[in-house]
Amino acid sequence: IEEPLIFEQDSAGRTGVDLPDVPKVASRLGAVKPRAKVGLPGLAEPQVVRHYTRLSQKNYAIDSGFYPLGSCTMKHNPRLNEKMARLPGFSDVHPMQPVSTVQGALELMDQLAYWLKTLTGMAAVTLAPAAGAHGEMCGIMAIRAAHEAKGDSGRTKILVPESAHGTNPATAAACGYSVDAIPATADGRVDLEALKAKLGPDVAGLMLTNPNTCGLFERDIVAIAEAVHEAGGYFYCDGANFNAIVGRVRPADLGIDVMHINLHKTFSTPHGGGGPGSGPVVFAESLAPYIPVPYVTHGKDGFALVETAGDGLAFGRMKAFHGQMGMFVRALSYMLSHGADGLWQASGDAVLNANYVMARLEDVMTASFEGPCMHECLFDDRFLKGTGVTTLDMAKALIDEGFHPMTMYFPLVVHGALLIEPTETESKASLDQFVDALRALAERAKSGDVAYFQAAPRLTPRRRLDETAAARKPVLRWTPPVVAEALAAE
Amino acid sequence: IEEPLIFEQDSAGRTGVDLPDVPKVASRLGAVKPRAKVGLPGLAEPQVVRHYTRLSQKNYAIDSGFYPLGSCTMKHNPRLNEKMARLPGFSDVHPMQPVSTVQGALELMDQLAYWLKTLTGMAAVTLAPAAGAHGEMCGIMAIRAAHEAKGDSGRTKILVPESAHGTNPATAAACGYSVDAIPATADGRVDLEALKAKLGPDVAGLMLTNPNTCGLFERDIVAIAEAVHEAGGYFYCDGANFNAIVGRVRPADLGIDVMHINLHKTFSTPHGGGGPGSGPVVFAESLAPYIPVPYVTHGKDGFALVETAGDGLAFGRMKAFHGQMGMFVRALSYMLSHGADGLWQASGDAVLNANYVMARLEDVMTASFEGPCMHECLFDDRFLKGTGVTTLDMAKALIDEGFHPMTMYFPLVVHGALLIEPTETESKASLDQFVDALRALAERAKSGDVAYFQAAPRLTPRRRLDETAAARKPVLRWTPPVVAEALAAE
Amino acid sequence: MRYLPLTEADRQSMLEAVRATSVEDLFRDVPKSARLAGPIGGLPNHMGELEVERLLGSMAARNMPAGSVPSFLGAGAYRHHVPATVDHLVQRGEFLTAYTPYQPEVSQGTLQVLFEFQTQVALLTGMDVANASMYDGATSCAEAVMMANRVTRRKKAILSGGLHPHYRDVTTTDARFIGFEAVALPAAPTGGEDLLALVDDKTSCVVVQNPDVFGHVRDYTDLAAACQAKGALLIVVVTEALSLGLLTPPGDMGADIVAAEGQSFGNALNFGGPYVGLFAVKDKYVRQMPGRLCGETVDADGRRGFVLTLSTREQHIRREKATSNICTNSGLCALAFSIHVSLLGEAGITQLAQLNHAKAVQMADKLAAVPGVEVLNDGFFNEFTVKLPKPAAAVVEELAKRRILGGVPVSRLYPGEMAQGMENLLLVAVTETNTDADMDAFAAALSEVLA
Amino acid sequence: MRYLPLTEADRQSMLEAVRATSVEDLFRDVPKSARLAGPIGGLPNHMGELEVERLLGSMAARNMPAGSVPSFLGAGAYRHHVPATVDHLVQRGEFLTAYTPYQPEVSQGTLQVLFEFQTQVALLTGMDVANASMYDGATSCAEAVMMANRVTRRKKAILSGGLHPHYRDVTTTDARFIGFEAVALPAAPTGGEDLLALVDDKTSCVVVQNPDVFGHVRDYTDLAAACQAKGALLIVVVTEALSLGLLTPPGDMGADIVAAEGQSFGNALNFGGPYVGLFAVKDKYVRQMPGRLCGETVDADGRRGFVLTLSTREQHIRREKATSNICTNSGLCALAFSIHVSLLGEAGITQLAQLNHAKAVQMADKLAAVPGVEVLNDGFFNEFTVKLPKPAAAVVEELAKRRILGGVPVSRLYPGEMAQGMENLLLVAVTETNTDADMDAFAAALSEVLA
Repeated sequence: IEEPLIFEQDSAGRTGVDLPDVPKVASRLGAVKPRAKVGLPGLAEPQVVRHYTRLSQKNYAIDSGFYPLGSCTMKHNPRLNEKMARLPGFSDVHPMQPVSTVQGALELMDQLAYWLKTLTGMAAVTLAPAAGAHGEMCGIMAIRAAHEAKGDSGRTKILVPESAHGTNPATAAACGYSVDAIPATADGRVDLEALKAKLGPDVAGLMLTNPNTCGLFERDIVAIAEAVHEAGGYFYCDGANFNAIVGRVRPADLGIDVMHINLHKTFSTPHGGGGPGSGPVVFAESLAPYIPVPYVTHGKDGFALVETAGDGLAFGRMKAFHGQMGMFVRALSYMLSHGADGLWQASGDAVLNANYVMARLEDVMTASFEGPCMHECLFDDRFLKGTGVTTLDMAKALIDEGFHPMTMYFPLVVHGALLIEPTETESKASLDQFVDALRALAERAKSGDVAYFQAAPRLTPRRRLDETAAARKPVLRWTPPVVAEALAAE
Repeated sequence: IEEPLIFEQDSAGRTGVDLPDVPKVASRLGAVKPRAKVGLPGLAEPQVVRHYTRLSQKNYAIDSGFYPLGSCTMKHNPRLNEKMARLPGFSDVHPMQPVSTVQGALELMDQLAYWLKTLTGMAAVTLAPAAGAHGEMCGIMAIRAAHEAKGDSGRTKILVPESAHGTNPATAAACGYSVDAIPATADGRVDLEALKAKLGPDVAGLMLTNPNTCGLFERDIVAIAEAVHEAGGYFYCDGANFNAIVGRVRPADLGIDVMHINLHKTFSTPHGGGGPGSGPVVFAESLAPYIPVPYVTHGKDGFALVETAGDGLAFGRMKAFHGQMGMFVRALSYMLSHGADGLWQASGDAVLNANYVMARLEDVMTASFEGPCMHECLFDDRFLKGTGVTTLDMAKALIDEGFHPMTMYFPLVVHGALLIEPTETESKASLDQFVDALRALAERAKSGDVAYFQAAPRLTPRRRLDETAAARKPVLRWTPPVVAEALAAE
Repeated sequence: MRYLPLTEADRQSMLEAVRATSVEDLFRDVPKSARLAGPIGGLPNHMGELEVERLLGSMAARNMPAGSVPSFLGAGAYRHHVPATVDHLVQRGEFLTAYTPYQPEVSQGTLQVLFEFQTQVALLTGMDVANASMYDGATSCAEAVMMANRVTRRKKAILSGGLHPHYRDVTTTDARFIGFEAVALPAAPTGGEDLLALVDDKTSCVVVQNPDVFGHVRDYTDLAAACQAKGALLIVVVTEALSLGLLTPPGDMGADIVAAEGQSFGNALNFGGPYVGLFAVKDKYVRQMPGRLCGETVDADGRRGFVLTLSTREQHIRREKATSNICTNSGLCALAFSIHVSLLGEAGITQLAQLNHAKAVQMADKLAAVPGVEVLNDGFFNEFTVKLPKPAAAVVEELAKRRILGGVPVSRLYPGEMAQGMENLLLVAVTETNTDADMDAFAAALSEVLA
Repeated sequence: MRYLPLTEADRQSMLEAVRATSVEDLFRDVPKSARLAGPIGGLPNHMGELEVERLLGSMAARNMPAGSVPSFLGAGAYRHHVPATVDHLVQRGEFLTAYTPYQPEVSQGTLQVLFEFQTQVALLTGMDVANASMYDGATSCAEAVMMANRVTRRKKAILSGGLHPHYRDVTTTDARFIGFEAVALPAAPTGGEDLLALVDDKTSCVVVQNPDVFGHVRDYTDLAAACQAKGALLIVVVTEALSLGLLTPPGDMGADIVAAEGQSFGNALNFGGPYVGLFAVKDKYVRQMPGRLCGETVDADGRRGFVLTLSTREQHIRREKATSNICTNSGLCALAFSIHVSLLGEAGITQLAQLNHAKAVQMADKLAAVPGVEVLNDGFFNEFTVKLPKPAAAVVEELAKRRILGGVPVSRLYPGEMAQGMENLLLVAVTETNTDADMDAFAAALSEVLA
């Protein structure tokens, strides 16, 4: 059965809530008149429940199967974390309550900050950023603030490797920097010599992902850090891949100055179909003074909140209120559940799982670089050469086998990339099932059955969707049929 | 992807919980040794979440679509009720806490009792029975107790109409009564004259469902009650179909002495794939003294619990503790949400929906009796005559249209029954969709496309299952492969 | 009304379709005298969610949640920690709002769960097969007796004095109305009853409990053999299912039927219900077993699938000849049980059971150190009986005033005269949810109350 | 570890398959000096669920939940009643544990939700189109300004003194680092600012709020026309989305961009986040809009379906040329918003908005009756400003001791010198969750504190 839009289920006057009668008082709206109509549809509660239940059934999710999206860390989302975030002491607290009434909330933020600093070896942390890209913005702002504080205004450039997440150049550009790309070496790492050649007094810093988006650890990272520092720049690390090393390697020990952490990747707060995320940023001593407000301090009467930048080096707000508190609770719940021993094991298993998938596939697919890989493994489309089957086709065919596709066509440094991140919460049986399916598809592709791939997926609520048509004449909202007809007639 | 049994996902030593270390103390188990092994499989939490999520996706449910099961009242299950039942003040209270610490729980039971008595017009209620059939048992016990108290030991028979739910004769028989069936008239009601002919000093009582299982109101019910009473018997009403009249007709006003109420039908506590139910029983003055313990009273220090039958007319426990408290909370939440005005509207809409379905189908299917029906409408298989398609085939074909089948082959008084209960929580659009699907199937059956029906369902996780084989050599549990092989070799 | 999707316009058009002038007109078969003219009197009108939450919330607030204070209550209902995963999965609409799986093609989820549940129960109890659950442990016990009556064609049950008195009551209630004999021995707080002496050629079964209601752990191996030699069945009741993670299971002792309460796994205290009765038997008795059963089979394409089976025992087919009148099980509670047991697994259940036992040993030592308090048990699992120097009911009230739920007084279970000689006895249960601080607080408060 | 499915045996066999001697061996590319030898120091080892619940539960217990006391806090975050259905559906694993819907064939659920969300936001704001959500209202506001800069190719934004100071801060932070001018007017508790006078040919936009941070309801129709005449855009900020159920929407006033906070629908207070930013524009600006967009299309069989679209604006395609660096939205919060709005529907949202307003009127009258208290607003929706005879921050602390959360002192929003002259001002918000008893308790306590 097809599920219509809520707007197509409308009946006038129907509602899914019951409210008390409105007290009879003279309205006091001032200059503005009450609006005549919003135009929302009326549904009863049973219809609403069924609508969203049915829609949910059209989604693939971690709960329903393996989700090997590279660079996304789609690991298990424990329900304990959801339960903790819903404790009224966390969920039903207003951000502007007197601080005397929210000491537990501030303690939680302080604890989370302690864990993040300890795990990264860093000196300071801000919890404010709402997502990874927001964290990047925060980090680059701090770099700019630091240069400004030193009166160093000639640094207009940020270096970014070719393999970077798209957010890296976008962030640097948004903050008014020009972006200079650094090429990769044949073994999938940053070309240290090329980097050194670009370093100079015009470089504000380097944005690097480590482990990088090829799933490899940047072997020269300490030398890279030294070179950047020597040139007077700062070293920003994109922490999206922190899951590979969390609890085993402290980014501070690699010479990193600033790094964001995706709580929704490494620390398992749910992705939720696209958010909300949470992107705390950790800072080495070098950048520690340059953080946004608000932040928590230990005052004489317990915890206190610094809510204004004042005359210090801290800078202003990045969002309303104090950060993604709901995500902080979930992340700390995850951290406490794992502990030091559990995180050690988790990153180890994440890396082992990725290497296992790589090892089991390398004879039928083409691994882009030699291992060991870290938490994800990268293939390119050389194995499909001459078959007429594309990376996209492989991915869509995988859907019919019951799996979510891996990340496709990223990173850009290899052709037709297939980036697979199993995470530590998949069992060996699940990996074997996935590998077997992929092997069978690779064989099938080589056998010349192009038609099969081009028609995939077959078993989904929808088959391949026309994305070009969607972008050419965008339909971004429902329009009442009469209006829609009138528009069409125009 | 097929979902294996948990036993097939076992890995030794793996677990889905983390527990603190066991304090080192000398064990004090007495005469018994610790067991060596249970034999349970080891799964990690992510696997367990995925297992049950995937299994759930193989179920049809009210939340996913229309569930027109006759006599089952598959109405919307509000989430508010689930939330209320999980308030720690209800869910985390031990049944044997001092009554001074559970006054709110007793108050809730008292309030629920008040609503049930008010809605039925009855004098007393017991909340103890765990389900409808358990309530029937309770009612028949009360009837036996009442006759015993009067020293009337000659009443060995219970009269039960042919159309009764199977539980009715089973209950009467379980309580040591012989069961005498009463035939139906051509218009689907109890044959009053036949009933009168069977009444006599050997009849302990009558068990009748009203509205009856043909979806019809027993027009002669007052005369029936009078006749039963005149003969010295008691009138038990099966309350499974109370949804048709709740808030509009009080069973006491019909002459009924005792009736059970399915909280999981009329008052929307969830069916949960087969339970738990809750079957409170209401009693007229005539039987009010004959109730089981425990029950709530108003004591001088608030509410009190009577937990022992003592020397009175009350009789002993029917289950451990005080009844299905979790269901009481949900039912009262439902009642408060509806109120007197909402229940009036709900039973009206339930009846209107059923009549609408009947009206829209009667030209293509064969309604068994003339309307108006109450909350459900009954068809028989005359419209399939000569098509080779059976009631079962129709039901299975309906599954492929996205609907749960109606109740089939019940009641027994018509041939190849199809009993449809839409409930009040379905929209007109949903009924229209269902009716259209059924009309199309009826046309298709008449067009001679038997093969289509016999192969249905096609779109389900499993196609038709071999129930005969299952019963012939029952396999009721998983057995480890080595054991299973050994058994097969025998 | 938020739950009712029909609008006034819908109603009007539908009334036309059914050729009625009003909804009231559709009720014309109801005798006029019994038809209310409008919404029933004596009840309030509908309330919004917020108002319902306020009203029920205020009732909930007048209870003392066991988890909000140190709590040591057992006696057939145990406060264990239930992982968050359990309730999350139980609330999925596909489980919560499905009916009994009579249409197997669209119910494979519920059916596979039941098949797995049956296997888990069989493994835990050490029996061959189990059914898909009963209302609770007490009704499970009564049904076991009736089943023994059917199997042996005898009509006398011997109930041990160690059997939980509620279970005894439910069985004797059935005995009275259904017509069989139930010989209930007096409470045996220190054991020593000779059950076998009562078994004669009219005896269908002997019902014992392990650990018994006073917490004593027993070995019934010899009793089982002796009963069976006399043509009677041994029914073993278990009220704390977690004990099956540590103790020799009834099946290994030779039990014919196990009737147990499964609440300890996955289910909250809920003030006594809903709970989940477990019922397991030897293979040869399968067709005499009451309740629902799920079995394995194949579908039209030959793939493994599951169905409800052996329904010819059941009321909806057999009517007055059914093995029992039961037609629901405790589906959702069984699901919660099954998920919790799946999470625990072999390693978890063993450790959890050991943890409970070790904590109970610690608590027993702490209480034994309180002047005037005596622990009656030699062997126990996570619950034991202490003898106080004063009536236990009053002590428990005093403890409640100090915000400690200090166990179940035996007199609460044996009301009136039956409690004679047991007034000073207190049942104390300890689980993984009790911290060291809880235990110390209890011992200290008890010292204070007894001082 | 309950979350890790690999067993030691698995690890051994997998290490063989990858030809490594140990897991550590796989980390050989990490400089040896940076490799920890074992679990990191300074952190505890893993805890079970029960222990985590205890620890976090004790932190939660050190806060005062707004719902546990009479609470009148607003200032950009509002405590509304969220129907139980909302959270139930949001927690379904298929929504909760899905990624951004980049694979539309297996994400039609999330995509249809976003399409419906966009439509709801467009309807509520009175705008042509909306995106699939932003981080929160404040970042939405800043992005609106940057979008106006792109559209007009100008670089100066005028921020009204009625704009929420957090929104102003976020915008000025961006201005500092990203490089544009943001002229922020001083706080205007009684209005009266002349925004238009500041608009020149460098001005990209004027940012106003409705109701403004002091609760005043404004009509910006004339301002919109005047701005547009000068080539600048009018951005209207809304921090209480429920007001859109009652007030003339910004779209009807001629706004070019609406940036709003959607927390009021479906989302708990959560101590400030996560919330959901709303972002709606006129049709002609669609391709300049930041953030994710869902559009309608057809699949290979011609059936209607939904995809993310216009991604050439986005960072994952455009990299340094993207409209913004944003790559998440507030998916789950948007889902909660959408479900709540669906439940309310046209009738519900109107009544809820009226209810909020009427209660606020009642509260304003009750407070005005307290000696020394003055209500500053003529017009307001559900929040207004009162002037006390004492500094509001101290009064609020006193009220908190009496277990009343009596509003947000204006000095909390304008720290330090900025608060000058506003120390005695208090923002008071009233919603459907406030009972008559709450309101009376607040007025009585305030009388007491001020006496």
